Amino acid sequence: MLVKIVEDIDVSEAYQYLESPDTGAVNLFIGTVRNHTKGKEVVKLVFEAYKKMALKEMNKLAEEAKQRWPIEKLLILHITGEKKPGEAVVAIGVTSAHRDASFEACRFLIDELKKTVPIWKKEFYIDNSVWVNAHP
Amino acid sequence: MLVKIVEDIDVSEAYQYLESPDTGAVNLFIGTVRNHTKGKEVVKLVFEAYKKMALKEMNKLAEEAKQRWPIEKLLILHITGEKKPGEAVVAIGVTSAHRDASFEACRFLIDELKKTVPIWKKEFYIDNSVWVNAHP
Amino acid sequence: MDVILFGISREIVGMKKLTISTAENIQTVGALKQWMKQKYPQIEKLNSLAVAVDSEYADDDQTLVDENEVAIIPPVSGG
Amino acid sequence: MDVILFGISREIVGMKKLTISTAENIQTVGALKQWMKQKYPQIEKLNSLAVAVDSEYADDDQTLVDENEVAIIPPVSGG
Repeated sequence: MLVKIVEDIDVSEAYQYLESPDTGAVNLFIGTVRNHTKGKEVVKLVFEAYKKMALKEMNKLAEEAKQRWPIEKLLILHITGEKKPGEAVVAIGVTSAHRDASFEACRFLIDELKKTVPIWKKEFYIDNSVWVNAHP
Repeated sequence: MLVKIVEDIDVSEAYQYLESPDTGAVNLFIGTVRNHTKGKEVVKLVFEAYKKMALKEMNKLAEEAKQRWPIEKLLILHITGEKKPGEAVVAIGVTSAHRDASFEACRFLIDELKKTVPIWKKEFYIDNSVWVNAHP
Repeated sequence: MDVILFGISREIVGMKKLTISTAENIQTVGALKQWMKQKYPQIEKLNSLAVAVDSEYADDDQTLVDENEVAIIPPVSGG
Repeated sequence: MDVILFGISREIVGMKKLTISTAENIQTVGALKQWMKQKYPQIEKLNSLAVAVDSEYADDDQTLVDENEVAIIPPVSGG
């Protein structure tokens, strides 16, 4: 189980961690910065985390996933700092014997991460910036 | 859209193909050789394909997925030849604006690939070998 | 008519390609399946048996002509 | 009592940490939320407002003591 807040995500390293001769299925989800949102051009994103609590919440989700599915390896990486369009900001990976568990657990982890983990992103457009989700 | 039958799968190259500044979600499924199946130790797998038809069927699935989901990039790689436990034999990747489409299309593609694409695997144990799925 | 073989059907027949004489008078996909099962009884024991004509899955009533690329498709197991 | 701030709440307050005097007599999470909303009206406009005590989400009736690590959690947007 690898749960970390990092500066950059290396997908190749993430996959190396998830590889296993004991199991047959790896599902890997990567969230990246989009260059537009609601019709506006996005120049960059800046992520901020309450690191201690974010890691605690990420580990809770990992434990919950391991309770619910037969998981061989599990990875949650989230970046903080500034990212440009195309760059990875979150990686979730699940290795399991069969594909059902890897798909379902990976989906569960990214959905829950977005709900509970104290990380915030600010979107920078050409002319202004907004904290995502802050306002109705 | 990248649909290929290859000798080896490089996950890092696959991800590079799937990266896009226009979209926010990449789902990547990797199927690997398991070192055991039904309690027997697996030494290696050998994959054989009816290559021309397999590529046609893989492209049909890719087109169907693109009809059903808003997909930015799509990758289907399958190996032929001999693979050892831990090695990747299939990679499916879908890049889309939002994660629903990437998860669902990726799952659809691997499920259908296993049903229709003319590729066969022979499992080698220490003492014998079996064409998978051949017999009831 | 040439019939190409893969996986377990290749092993059962012991050849990568069968060249069936026109004297056998196989005119449809269904007839080819019947001929295969009679000639190679182990084919009957497979989970399923499909035939591809010009690299497309074909129904039993599809007509075969000499120019077709015909392949026997035993149960697939990719992925 | 120290209260740490992140994201939009850090920007609204203009500080990374607030040190609230004991004279304010804030004894519960709910009271802290009320105090924040009164002092910084823009906090009221957020989609949601949570408080973490010792890096765990806390209910409104949870008691606060000076030793707690208290954090304001505006709507999260990770991933």
